[in-house]
Amino acid sequence: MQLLYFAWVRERIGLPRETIETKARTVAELVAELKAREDRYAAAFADLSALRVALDQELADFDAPLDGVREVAFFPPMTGG
Amino acid sequence: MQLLYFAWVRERIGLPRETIETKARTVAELVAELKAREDRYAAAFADLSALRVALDQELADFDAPLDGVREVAFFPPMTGG
Amino acid sequence: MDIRVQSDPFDFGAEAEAFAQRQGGMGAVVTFTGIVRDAAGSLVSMEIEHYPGMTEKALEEHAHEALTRFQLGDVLIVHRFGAMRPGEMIMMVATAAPHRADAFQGAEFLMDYLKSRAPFWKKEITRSGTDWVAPRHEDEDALGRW
Amino acid sequence: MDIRVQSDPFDFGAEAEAFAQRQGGMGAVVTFTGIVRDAAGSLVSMEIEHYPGMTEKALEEHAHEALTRFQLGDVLIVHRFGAMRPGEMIMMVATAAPHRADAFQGAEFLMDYLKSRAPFWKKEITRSGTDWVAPRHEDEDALGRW
Repeated sequence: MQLLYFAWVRERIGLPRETIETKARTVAELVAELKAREDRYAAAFADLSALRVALDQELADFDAPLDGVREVAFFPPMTGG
Repeated sequence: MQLLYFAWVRERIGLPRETIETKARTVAELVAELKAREDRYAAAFADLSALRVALDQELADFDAPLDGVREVAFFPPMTGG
Repeated sequence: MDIRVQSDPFDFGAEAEAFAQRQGGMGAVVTFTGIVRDAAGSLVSMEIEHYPGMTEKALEEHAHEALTRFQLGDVLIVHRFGAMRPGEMIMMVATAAPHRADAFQGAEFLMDYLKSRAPFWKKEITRSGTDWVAPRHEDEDALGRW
Repeated sequence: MDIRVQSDPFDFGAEAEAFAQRQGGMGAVVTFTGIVRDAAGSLVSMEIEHYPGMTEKALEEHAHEALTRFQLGDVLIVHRFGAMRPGEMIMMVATAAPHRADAFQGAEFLMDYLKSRAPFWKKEITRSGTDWVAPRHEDEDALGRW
């Protein structure tokens, strides 16, 4: 599974993307797995209300299932325009 | 007093402007005076709800007084933009 | 503030660009352009009559009200009169504000007033005759929201 | 429908003019332009990050929804990413419709979605440091009206 990080999520974790193997069934489980890994992940995912997630380039909720998903992106609320 | 006519009011009366002497105290009295003059005025002023009036280039009501007014314009509802 | 009433065509792109470029400190620019529309497929030309003197005055009043009401940084209005063919631009407004909500509202306010309170009258010359354009109820109703 | 995501500057005036010129049968064209604003007087530059692939997809979805919802004749979106200085144009949208209410609403709808639902992130580089721009409550609230 491909993970992508943008804006300050990318800066806190220290890389823009990585490929992982996971058995997480939902986004929330994946986040818990990542937080347990290292402090920089714990810091990036400390406040989920300040985060957004996209599954295969569509906005999703943190309780969304990961079946068949190839690309998961984490980022702060968007500020375009 | 200078009278101005625009759009179909001008076309019905058959002239764009004229100078008149009047003792009318309000727009409504002026309109009554004009309607009594000739058929083409009666036709132009037949339906006041389809008309607008400006006194010295400011929109006004038909019961507005004419004291000190130099320019009275009659026209249909505006359709700019 | 820049208000022009003219018979000549205007260069929408150049006006829009120049307006946007001169807005220091403004984050949002909105433009509106009205184009002669041949809805029935039989329009030969459109003729716009106006009330010289009052037109400029009315537009200035509306622009001033928009400036203060929506805290705009600037306003541009260009409105043509005379004969125009389908596809030609009739008029434009532009507004600038720190944030987009004010720029949008300022432009809509100006358009609503310009449609029903500035002394312009449109006449359509079609293949079957000529007719003064009737005011649309929506246009009069639109004023109610301000 | 024309959607572009690019790092290069765009020519707002030329885009606006070309967009308006190609609208047969549309009476109203609205444009919005977002400009880098130095509100505090200390901004050196702004940097916009985006999510290649998802950005284009999200903008296309929003444009399609605007087209059908407001019966627009056409939509243009140009959005830049990368570094920009104060006064530079960040993005523009343009909408065309038979009447002005739809053109205005279509442009506001696009802007509201683009602000909070398209994957762009702004970072401000000021003389005292760098900061990711926080989302404005007004922007999230604005989505409520659609």
